[in-house]
Parts: sequence; C-alpha cells; structure tokens
Amino acid sequence: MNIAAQINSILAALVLLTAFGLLVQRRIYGLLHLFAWQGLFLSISTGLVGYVARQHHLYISSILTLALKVIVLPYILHTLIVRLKIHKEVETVVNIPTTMLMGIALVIFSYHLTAPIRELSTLVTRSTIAVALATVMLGLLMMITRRHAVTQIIGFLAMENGLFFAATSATYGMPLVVELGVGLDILIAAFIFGIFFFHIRETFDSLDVEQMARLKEEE
Amino acid sequence: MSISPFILAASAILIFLSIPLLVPLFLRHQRLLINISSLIAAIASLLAITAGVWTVWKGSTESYIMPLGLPDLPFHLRLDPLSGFFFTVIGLLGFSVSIYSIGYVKGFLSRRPVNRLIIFYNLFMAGMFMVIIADDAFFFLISWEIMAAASYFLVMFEDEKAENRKGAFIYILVAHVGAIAILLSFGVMASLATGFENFGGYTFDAMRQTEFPIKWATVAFLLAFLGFSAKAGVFPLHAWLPEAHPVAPSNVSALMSGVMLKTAIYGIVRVTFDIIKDFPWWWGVIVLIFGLLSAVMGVLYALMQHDLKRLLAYHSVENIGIILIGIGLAMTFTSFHLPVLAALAITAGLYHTLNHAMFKGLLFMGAGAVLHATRVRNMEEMGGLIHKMPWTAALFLIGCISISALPPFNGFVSEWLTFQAFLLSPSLPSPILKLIFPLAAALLALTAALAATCFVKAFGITFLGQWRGHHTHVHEASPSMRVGMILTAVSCLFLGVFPTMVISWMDIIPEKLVGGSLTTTAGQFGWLWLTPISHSRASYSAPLVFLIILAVVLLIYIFLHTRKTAIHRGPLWDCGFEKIDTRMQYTGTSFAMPIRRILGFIFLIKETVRIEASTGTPGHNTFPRSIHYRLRVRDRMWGWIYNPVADASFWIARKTGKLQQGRIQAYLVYSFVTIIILLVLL
Amino acid sequence: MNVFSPLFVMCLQFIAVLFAAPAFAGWVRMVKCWFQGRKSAGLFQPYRDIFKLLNKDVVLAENASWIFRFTPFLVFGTTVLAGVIIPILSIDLPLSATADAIALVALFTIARFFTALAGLDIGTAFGGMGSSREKTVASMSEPAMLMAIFTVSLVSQSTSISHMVNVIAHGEFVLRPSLAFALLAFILIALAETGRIPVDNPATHLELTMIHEAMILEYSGRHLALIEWAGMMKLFLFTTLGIALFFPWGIAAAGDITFLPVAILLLLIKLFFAGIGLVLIEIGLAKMRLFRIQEFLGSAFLFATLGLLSYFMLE
Amino acid sequence: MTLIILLGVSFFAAIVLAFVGDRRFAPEINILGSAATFIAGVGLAVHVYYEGPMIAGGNFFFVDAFNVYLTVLTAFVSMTTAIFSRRYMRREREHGRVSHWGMRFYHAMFQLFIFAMLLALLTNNIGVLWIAMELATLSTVLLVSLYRTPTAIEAAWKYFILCGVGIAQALFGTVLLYFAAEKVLGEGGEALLWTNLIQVSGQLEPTVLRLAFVFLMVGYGTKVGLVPLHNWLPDAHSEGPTPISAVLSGLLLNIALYALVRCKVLVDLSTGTNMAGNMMMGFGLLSILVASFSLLRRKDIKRLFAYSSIEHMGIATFAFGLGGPIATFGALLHMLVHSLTKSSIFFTVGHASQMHGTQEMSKIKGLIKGNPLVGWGLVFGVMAIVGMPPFGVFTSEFLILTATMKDAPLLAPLLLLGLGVAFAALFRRVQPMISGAVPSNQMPVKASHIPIILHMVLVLIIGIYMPNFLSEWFHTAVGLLK
Repeated sequence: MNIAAQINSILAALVLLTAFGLLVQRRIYGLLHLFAWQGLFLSISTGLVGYVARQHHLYISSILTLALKVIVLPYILHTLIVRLKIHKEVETVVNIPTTMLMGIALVIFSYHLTAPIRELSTLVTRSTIAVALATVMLGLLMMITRRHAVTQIIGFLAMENGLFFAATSATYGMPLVVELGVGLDILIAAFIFGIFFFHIRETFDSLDVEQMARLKEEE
Repeated sequence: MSISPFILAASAILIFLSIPLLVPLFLRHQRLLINISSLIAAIASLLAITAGVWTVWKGSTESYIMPLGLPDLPFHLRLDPLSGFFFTVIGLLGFSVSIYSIGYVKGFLSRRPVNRLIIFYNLFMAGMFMVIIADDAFFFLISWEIMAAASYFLVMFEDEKAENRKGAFIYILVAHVGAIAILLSFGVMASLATGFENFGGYTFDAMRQTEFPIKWATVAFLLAFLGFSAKAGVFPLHAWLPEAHPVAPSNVSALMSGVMLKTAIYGIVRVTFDIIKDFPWWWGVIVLIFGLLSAVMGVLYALMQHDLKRLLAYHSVENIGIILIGIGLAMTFTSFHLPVLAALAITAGLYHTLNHAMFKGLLFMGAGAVLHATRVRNMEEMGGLIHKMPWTAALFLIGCISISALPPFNGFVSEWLTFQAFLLSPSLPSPILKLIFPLAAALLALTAALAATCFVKAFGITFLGQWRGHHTHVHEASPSMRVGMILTAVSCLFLGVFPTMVISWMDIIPEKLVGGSLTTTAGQFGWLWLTPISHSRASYSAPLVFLIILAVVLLIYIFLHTRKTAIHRGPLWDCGFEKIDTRMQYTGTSFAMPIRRILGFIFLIKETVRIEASTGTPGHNTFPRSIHYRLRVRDRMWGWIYNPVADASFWIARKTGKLQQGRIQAYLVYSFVTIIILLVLL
Repeated sequence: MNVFSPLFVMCLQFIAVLFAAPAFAGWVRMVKCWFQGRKSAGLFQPYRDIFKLLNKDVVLAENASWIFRFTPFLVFGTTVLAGVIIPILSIDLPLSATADAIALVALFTIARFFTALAGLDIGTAFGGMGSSREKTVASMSEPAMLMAIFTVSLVSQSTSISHMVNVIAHGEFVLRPSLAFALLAFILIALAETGRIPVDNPATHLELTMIHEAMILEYSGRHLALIEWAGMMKLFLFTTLGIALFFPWGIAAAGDITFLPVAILLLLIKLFFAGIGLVLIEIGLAKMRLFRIQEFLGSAFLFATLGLLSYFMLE
Repeated sequence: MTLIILLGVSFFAAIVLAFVGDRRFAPEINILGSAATFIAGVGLAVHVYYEGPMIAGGNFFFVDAFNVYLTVLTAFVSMTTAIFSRRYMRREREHGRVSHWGMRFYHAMFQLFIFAMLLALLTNNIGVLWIAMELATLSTVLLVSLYRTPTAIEAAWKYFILCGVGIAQALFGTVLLYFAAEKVLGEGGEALLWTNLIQVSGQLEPTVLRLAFVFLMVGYGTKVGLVPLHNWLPDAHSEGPTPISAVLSGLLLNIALYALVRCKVLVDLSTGTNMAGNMMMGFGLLSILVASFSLLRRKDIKRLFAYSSIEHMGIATFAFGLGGPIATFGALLHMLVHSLTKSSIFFTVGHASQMHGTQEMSKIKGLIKGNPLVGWGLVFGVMAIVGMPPFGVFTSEFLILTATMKDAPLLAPLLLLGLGVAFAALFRRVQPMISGAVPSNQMPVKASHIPIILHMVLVLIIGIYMPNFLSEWFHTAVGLLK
C-alpha cells in the first residue's frame, strides 16, 4: 500500500473525525470551524487522488471544493450567524453520548455494507468508501438530532461532503460536468437557505425548527 | 346497409346520447324542451323495443366492433337474444316512463330548471342500453359506470336536501366499489384468456373460449356476484337502495328500480351462463340463498315502512330476490345437467325480471303522481285519494295486484313458474337439495303472502279511507302521466293473461344459455294453457281464470241489478259515539303492528310513547291531554355491516394521520429508518 | 255420451257448490246447536238469510268507493271459480286444468285481498283492524297451506288438483305418514282460512275478538248476502278439498258417469261426518288470543314440513 | 435544434421575466414563453414519432418514446398553468397576498422550474438528471414560501430539507451507479450516459447496483412522494400558490418517477431479478393504502388532493414495479392522465378557495350554483381522479388492476380497499362543496375557462378514444422498459 494511499486513509480518518465532531459539537462557531476543516481535508484528498490517479479534472473539483466548502459556505454561514446574532449553544434533541453511540453503530454498519464493493474496487482509494458512506449517514443523523436551522444546514452540507468524498473515493471523481452542476446546486442552495434564515427569523423570531410544527394532521 | 336489429339498437343508443345536445338550444323554453326530449326518448325506446323483440324473435346474434376506446382494445358490441330480451325490458319501461315524464317533469318547473334532469335521464337510458350491448370488459365497465354516474346525478337532482345527498353518496359508493369488484372479476377471466398480453383477453368472446380452472372460475364468480349484487341491492348490500330510490325524481326511481337493477341480473346471467358456462352446483345454492334472504327481508322491511317510495324500494329488494331464486335454481339444475328444468327456472327468473320492470315501474309512477299531487311521501298523511285521483288509484291498484302475485296479473305467472321449478327438486341427485328446495319454496310463499299484506296496507292507507292530510287541493295526474301508467298497466295484464305467447317468444334464450327449452311442452296445448313440464304435471290458464271471474262477476251484477233495489248512502257506523274523525282511522303503523309484534326480533325497533298528563287533575293519566307515539324501525344491517366498516376506516385514518405529526426531525427519522431497513433487507 | 259427461259433471258440480254450500253451513250450525243443547234453526236457515239479504236495500257508507261495492262480486266470482276446479264428484273436470293447487290458493288470496281493502275503504277503526288481522293470519296460513299442498303434490308428482286426486284415489293404496301429517296441517289451516274457532269466531260481533266479521261490518243487503254466501262456499270447498285430497276414495273416475250417484252418496256421508268433526273441534277448543295464532299456524307449518321431510326420508 | 429551442426558450424566458418583474404584461410573456416551449415540444414529438429515438448534442440529449410524451405533457401542463396563473395570481396580487418582488420572483422561477424539468427529461446523463432534479426542487422551494405566512415558510423549509436530504441519497446512488459503470465503460462522461448504460446493463455489477438502487429509491422516492417519505408533499401543496401545487403534483412527481423508472430498468436488467420492481411495488402499495386512508379526515381542500396525488403516484409506482406489458402500459397512461386531471382539479380548487377566501372545505359550498364552470369542473375532475369512466384515469386503472389480477392477485384486495376508501373519502368531501345553495361568504371570481376545459376534454378523449400515436408510443416505451 503506497504512501499516497496511506495519506489518503489518514485524510479519510480526519474527515470521519470531523464528522463525529460535528455530531457532538455544541457551540455553533465550533461547528462552523469543524465544517470548514472537513471541507479542507476533502479538497486535499481530492487533489491527492487527482495527482495519484492522474485525473486532472479532479484538481478542478478539488479547487472547487476548497473555494466552496472551505471559504464561501463558511463565510456565508458566519455572516449569517453574526447578522442573526446566534451565539448561544445549540441544544440537541438526543443527548450527546447516545448520539455518539449511534454514530459508531452507523460507521460499523456502513463498513459492513461497503465491504463487497471494496472487494470489487481496484483503486487506491477503495478503503475510504466506507468512510464516505459513514459521513453521509452521520450528516443525516446530525440533522435528526439537532433542532437548530443552522445546524441542520451544516448537517446537510456535511452530507454533501460525504457524497463528494464518495465520488472521489469510490471512483476517481464523477465527470466534470456533474461535479460542476453539483457545485452550482450547492451554491444556489446556500443562497436559498440564507434567505430562509431571515424569513424564519422574522416570522418565528428564532431559528429553532421545533417551532415549525404547525403543519400536522389535525387530531 | 340493410336494416337489422343491431342498427335499430345502435341508433336508439345514439339518439339517447344526442338528446342532451338539445338542452342548450332550449334553455329558455323549458316546457318545449321537456316535451321534445321526452318524445324523442319515447321514440328511441320504441326503436330499442323493436330491436329487442326482433332479435329474440329471430334468435339472431350480431356483433360489431367500434373503433373507439384503446386502439388495441376497441369497443366490442354484441346483440344476442339475451341482450335482446333486456333491450325489450328496458325499452318497454323506458317508453312508458318517457311519456310519463312529459307531465311529471313539468312539476319541477315551478321550483327549478330541469336541464340537469333531462341531460342525465337520457345519459342514464343510454348507459343501460350500452351495458346490455357491450361485449368486452372495458366497454361494459365504461357503460356500467356511466349508468351509475348518471343515476347518481339524478338522485342528486334536488341537491339542497340533505337526504338526497346522503342517499346519492351511499348509492355511488356502493355502486363504485361493486364496479371495482366486477372489474377484478373480469381481470381474473381476462388474464386467463388467450392473448391477454396484447389486450386480446378482454373481449367476452376470448373469455367464452377459455376453459377456466375451477379455482379461478370461483374467484371470478364470487367477485362478479359481489359486484352485481351490490348494484342489484341484494341483501345485505341493499342499504343504499331504500336511501337513494325514494329521494330521486319518481320517473327516475321507476327506471332505477324497474330496470337499472335488472342490468345487474343481466350481468350475473351473462357471466355465469354465457362466459363461465360450467360451474359446481353450490354456486347456484349461494345465489339461491341470497335470493331468499333478499326476498324475505326485503318484504319484511317493506311492511314496516310508511314512506310510500321507501316501501316500494324495499319491495325491489324483495323482487330482485325472487328473480335471483329463479337464476339460482337454474344454475343448480344446469350444474346437474338438467337442461329442461334449468330452462324452466331461468324462464321464471327472466319472466319475473320483465314483470317486475312493468309493475314496479307502474307503482313508482303512481307514487310519483301521488307525491306530485300531495307533496308528501308519508302514507300516514294521505288517505281517500281514490276519490280525488280515481285514475291513479285504479292503475296503482293494478300494480299492487300484480306485485302481490295474484292471478290473472303478471306477478303470479312468474312466481307460479318459480314454484314449479322448486317442486321439480326431486329430480336432483343430491338428497339434501331435494329436501331443502321445498322449504325454500315455502319461504317464497311466505314472501308472496307478506307482499300481499304489504300492498293491502300501501293501497288501503294511501288511497282508501278518508283524507288525513292538511291541504285540500289534490288533483288528478296529468294526461301524459296517466298514459304512461296505463301503458305499463296494460302490459301487466297482457303479460299475466297471455304468458304462453311471451314464453314461447323468449324460449330461444334458455335454449342458447342452458341448452333446454320449453316450447316442446309449453305450447302443445295451444296458447290457452301454460303447461311448463307436462299437462298432468301442472297447468294454468290465465285467460280462462280472467274470463270466468269476469263472466261470473258480470252475470251476478246484472242479475242483481235488474231488480230495482235502491242504494242509500248513510253515515259511518260510529258505535254510538259522536262523529268519528279521520284521525281515528287505522294507520299504516297500526296495520303493520301484528306482524311487527310477531317478527319483531328481525327489526331494530324504537318505540316511544309520551303522555302529556292533563293539568288540573293531579297525577291522573287516565284522561291525558295528548299521547305522542313515535316508532322508528331501522335496518339492522346498518349496525352490523355499514357503521362498523365506516368506524374501522376512520380509526385507521386517525392512525395514519399520526404519521404526519409536524416535526421535521421525525420526517428525517422516517427516511433514515427507511434507508436502514432497506439496506438491512438487502 | 262421453263427450257430454265432462260438461255435465261440471254443471252438476257447479250447482252442487252453489246450492249445497249453505246447506252444509246449516248442517254445521245444527249440529253445533244440538251439542250445545240449543234448539237449531234448521238446515235451511242459511238459505232464508241469503234470500232475505238479497231483497234488502243496501246502505253504503258515505265515502265508500267503488272498491267497496266491487268486492262482494269479486269474492263471489273467485269462490265460484275455485268451486269449478276442485274435483268433488268426478275427476275429469274440464276446467280443473285452469288452475292448479297453487293457483287455487292464489284465488282465495284475491278474495281476501279485496275484502281487506274493502275493510280499509270505509275508514273506520274496525275495518282497518279487521283487515290488518286478517292479512296477518293469511300471511302465516298461506305458506303453511302451500307446504301441505306441496307434500301431496310431491307424492303425486303434480300440482294439478284433479291429477293429485286421481293418483291418490286410483293409485295403489299405501299408508303414507307424509299424507297424515299433511292432513293434520290442512285441518289446522282450513280452520284458520275459513275463520272458525279457535282462530276466529264467525258467530261473534264482539269488537275485540272478531277478524273476518270486522272487515265486512259495513256491508249490508245483497253485498252482505254475496259475501256470506261466498263464505259458506269457501267452508264447503275447503271441506271437499280436504276430502278430495285425503279421502278421495269413491270419487268418480274419468269417463264413467254411471258411478256418479254413488259418488254423490259417498260425498254426502263424508260431509256429514266432516260437519260433525268440525263442530267437535269448535266446541272442544276456545277462541285464541290474536298473538297465539302464530303458534297455532306455526304448528300447522311444522306438521306440513314434517310431512315433507317424512316423504323424503321414509318413502 | 428543436431541443435547443425547447430548453432555451424557458431558460431565457426565466431571465427576461426576472427583469420584467411585476409589469402588467409579465403574465402574457410567461404564457408566450411556455406556449413556445409547448410548440417546440410538439415539434420534437412529431420528429421523434417519424424518425424514431434520437440522440443529440453529442450524446448529451436523448429522446425516446418514454420521455418524449412526458416532455410534451410537461410543456403542455406548464402552458395551461401559465394561462391559469394569469388570472389567479393577478387576483392574489390585488388581494395583497403577493408582493411586488413576489410576482417577479414567481414568474422567473416558474420558467426556471420548467427548464429544470425539461432538462431532467431530455438529458442522457444520469448525473445531469440528478442535477436537474435538484434544480427543480430549489427553484420551487421559494415559490412554496411565496406567501411568507409562517405555515408557508415552514412548509417550504420542510420541502427544502427533506427533498435535499432525499436527493442527496439519490446522488450517492448515482455515484455507486457510476462506480459500477466505469468498470465496464471506463473513465469519464461516457459511463453516466443512459444509452451506454442500458447497452451494458447485463455486465454491471449486481451487488453494487442493488446497493445503489436502495439510495436511488429513497432519493427519488422522496420526490415522488412515496410513503413514508411523503411528508413534505401535503405541506408544500397546501401552502404554496395553487399554480405551483398544480405543477408540483402534475409534473414534478412525474419527473421523479421517470428518473426512478429509468434506474429501475437498469438495476433489474443487471441483477436479473425483479428486486427493484418488488421494492417499487411495496412502496406503491403502502402509499396507496396510507394515502387513501389519510384522505378520510382532511379538512383542507388542497391537502386533500395532495394526498390523492400520493395515492396515484403510488398506483403508478406499483404498476411499474409490477412490470409486464399491460401494467407498464397502464402506468405510463396513468402518469399522463393523472397529471392532466390533477392539475385541472387544482385549477378549480384554486378558484373555489379564492371564491370563499379559505381552503377549509367546510366553508366551501354551492359551487355549481355559484360558478358552474368551477363546480362542474371540480365534479368531473374528481370523478375522473377516482377512476370513473369515461375518463382516462379509468382506462389506466382498468389495465393496472386487471394486470394485478394476473401477476399478483393476492394484492388485488388491498388495491380494492385503497381505491374504495379513496373514492369514499373524496366524494364525501366534494359532494357538499358542489351542491346546495350559494353561501353568503361566496364572492364571484373570474375563472379561467380554457385550462380547465382543455384538460378535462383531453382526459375524456383519452378515455373514450385514445389516439393511435399515443398507444404506439406507449407500446414502444413498454418495449424499452422490459
């Protein structure tokens, strides 16, 4: 197993770590930083894979990731948080230790799932696909366990990261047009949730999604 | 192209379909619209009658394919004697009712425009004919549902009344669920037929040529029977019928009760005898049992009603039962390969179909005339109408006699045939059936007797005695209405007096369906004697009965009236009290009391008596100021079947409602869990 | 001769039914009087009653409709028709094929149907009460009657009466439990149908007990005469029907007119005993409450059913 | 060429409208744009009808019998919706429910949405298909929250999050698909092209595809609105402006189902089993039952019909899962007639709720007397949607049910139950609304006739006389989806 693969695995481990961090982090700025870090690891690993596998379009997507996930999105989120004056800790629905246990269970589960695929793959990055899936799942779990709009968005973006990571690790990246398209979509999404934060804020004067439970079937 | 029954039939349908187009032209002149559309409808019905009679006469079968529907599944049409017979039935009633409508529909003009009524009336007629002529599952169901939808809107005609909405809703619901059941049954048969994969299996022809494995045949039959009996109002699926028929305009109720239910009978006959063909004997017994149930329960519930049209509606349940008895017997005999007996039974069933169409149509038209005149449906508020509307009374009486199965009118003939079919049970191989059938016959007898009782009540309380109502300006029905009723009344008499002609006419049908026929036996003593099996077996000569009674009556009348003995009119004998008033008459409720008391366990009876003590004399109810007696007889089936089903579905609905409980986390959990489950199942 | 014999028999029977019926009614009354230790009005009193009523004027209630006036004639007509299809003296009645047993029951139903309507026509409480009760009884007795007839018709493979009688009279003689049960049922039903004690009391005009009388309470003059007469014929016919179905021996076979006198004689003897039997029943039993009648007729139905079952199980 | 027009028109219309904003003639431009799109779509259809399937834009676009009729349908319904929304939105604007910016936004996003859907339909690249789906979601999210009411924002937020998450799953599925494909087709864009995939589907790695389909199923299933992933749907439909509800259930669900079916074909071909089919049947049946029972206790008219959309998508999904020529034919037809009927129902519903100023059914009465077009439109729409002849929905349900009797007779009772309950629920609710006298709170409304009448007539024609080319298309499509 060559050096690149080793570095790649370390990066994967770091991504997974940040994913867990996102799961357990209470402070909103912390979440933001963790998310930025995750993006960074992601883009590095993408670049690395691109270098190892001579997939030059991966450079582009790595730069794209860097720009989008490490700079633009955290910046947007940061400004939003400042504008909306959200400093207090974000409380979770399920308490942290339980969440962690569930997270670990998820990692094991996704490892089990991806085992057959890993056998099929011949890529240097094949070992990391489990991590990618785990990241997706953890992102989803985070969205479930958090009750703050911003954290939900961050969880959502973390899922996207997982997907990106899957794309680069399972295969050597999707075709460029797809990558670009995905990036564009995420950008639009970012603007949309930006608008949303203000809407929610001005109608519910807080970003706690728990309040948004009016639309239910009458009993 | 040369003129043929099929052309006539098709043109009749086309005319009916195109009458609604007249409505926009005459929006301003409603009376003109009514006259024209009704007349055209009558003409179209005449065409249909001709087509039907002709087809049965020739025993011909014509089939055409219309390039409509799906390109791979065009509409198949087929006019064979069976369809021809039902064409005749529907046409006959349609003709009289259309004429009746000229006068009747005008009664609405003072209250509302009648465009809707006219449009859907004709669509309804067209739908029924299309059902009869359809020869593939697709077109059959389309016509079936058009018929249902049109009649739904007709029941909804006076949609501001809550009872109309309720009735219409229950009706369309039962009808549609039934239709889906029929659809599934066709699905079974089509999927077994050849060429299903390329849309070939849906035609009845393809189904006819298929040998169904018994298991699937049974599934198909049960589904079809379920669906059709939902439409026919077979007990216990009858509950929609007494809700929907009374609230519809009376010309419509006449059609719904008189012929629409018969399309379901047609469906049963078509599916069992024509498409599936060979079946085990217990199918017949099932049909028989449900027939008996409907007959007895129908008449018993009818006896308890004091709403005239409701009473008639329950009698439709009864008569459908009698028809099904005939069909069921025929099925049993067929399954034991006794073609002649089967022919007798099915003739009885079909003949009663025809008869019921006639007299039930007549009765509903009469009831319509009464409603038209008195503005009430409750018999307890009528009485003495025979003086105010003699024509309607006489015609209604004919209807009553016919439906009570009294010679020499038509109801008796078909029931007599059914009895004969019953009494042939000893020739069945199965001992138990031999033994059960005569008992079933006794139940039929009970039904007939109760029906007679019920119509003594209906006619007596409504037309005889003294007027109990409030307003006095009660008028006789308009000429066109009378003509409509007279037509059916005459046909009742004709069908009762000359059964041999009719039976030899329709003899081709049993020959085609069950391979046996009655002509060999029925006709041999000439048109005078109806001898279904053999002369020594049983015989009935309606003409003679009619003539002898007539002769004797006339003779005595003349004999007694040659002598001048005056007839004095005097007051009633009032037992020495002061003048008795109309409130002291026997009411429908009190008339039915003995039977209600004897068979009370069948009904859901709620009796309440409220006594207002006369003030002053403390505590003495000996001479109360007033006594209020209230009686509610409800159908047990509501409590046993319908309400539980409704409650159950609402319970489930409440549970599914919980799924949508507002919190987004929960929804995310759903998708999360879904993924996990699917991945685990993988 | 043979050509005319059927017609001759028919006329004979017609006259017999028409004019022997009152005599039989009178006979029953006479016997009853004797048993009750009263002096009887004689065998011919019914004739005198009918004749007198025929000559009396008719008083109609104000709002009596044509139905009320038409009913007596119709009742009479149907009863006469019934009279010419039940073989009493000889089997080959040409008109016997007009209506079989089922139609016969239906004929009586017509009469009852119209009588009940007439009862309602006036609009008094009594008439309605009478019709209501009458129809209630009828709706229970008619099925039982048909059951009894079915039993006989299953035995004789036919529902045409003359054929039934023929089979039983001239077929080989076997003791049939089914027929015994049928007879029992038939007697009970006949009592109910002809309005005798214990179901109804033809002699009473006590409001609360009468059934048939309540319906015809408003009749008078010739209308009443016709109805009374028809009632007597009905009694006579039911008796002879019972005789013909269950004790037909001695009835004239098809074609031999010479046997007729014997047949007549035998019939008279049978009627003689039938009348006595009827009276015995009537004085032996008490009038029932209305709501006991369904039990009475229920048992009739039960007997008929037993007859049926025993036909299938024992024969 | 037609393709470029087809996609270009709506794209540029979107930009133009973004600039035109709330001018008086904005709705007309909107109509013009979608009309042009429709004409282009018809042109494309004619071309395909005569020339057969075509690949254009360097393998980027692919048009066959399956997606061409959906393209025409999408263009058509969006055109009629544009016509409808002219009067509808104008009234909303007058009543001040929509702001100046709102109108600008509405028109622009409407066109963008159409563009996204057409792109999703026409593209040959599964990745691009995914992008288009996401774009379709994003473009409608803010339309759902157009009214800015708390409930509207909540609904939009749920729509955004749930569909976002769902679509993310779908992307993961797509990645796996690509992973399997590049083994066979090698690196690069070729490996995501449907045309290539379908050719090599036999060689694709079954285990991967099975895994992929789970994610695709959940992902696209969320957008189809299959139970239990449906929760966004009633909210989004009930809170957004009615034209959007119409296109959401009339079109967007179809597109999602289209994507799902494309994937299903691949997976089943590669696994050689009916695993994907069975999964779809399961989801379909569950959706039918849950939706039809949920219909029973609704009070909000738009929620009612939202659930009915879930039910019908369930039917179509079930039928696709069932497979077999008849069922597939029925499913294709069902997609068509359902979107026609349902959108016309939403038109009438929109007018009805405008007339009464509420979406509560208990307050809506006497429609037929009040406004015959709306009243009868609603009646016939509902009769059509519950599957009464002679409307087209009956035809499709007829085929589907009969096919069920052949292939899965044991499931037929459940279908019977579901359809029966749905029928009862809808009629029970609709009957009081149409019938009776005009209530006091009813105000007149200028209903837009053309869309309603047009849709109902089309559904009727399809029901009693289906044109030949349509059934030929369906047959070819059936061939494709074997």
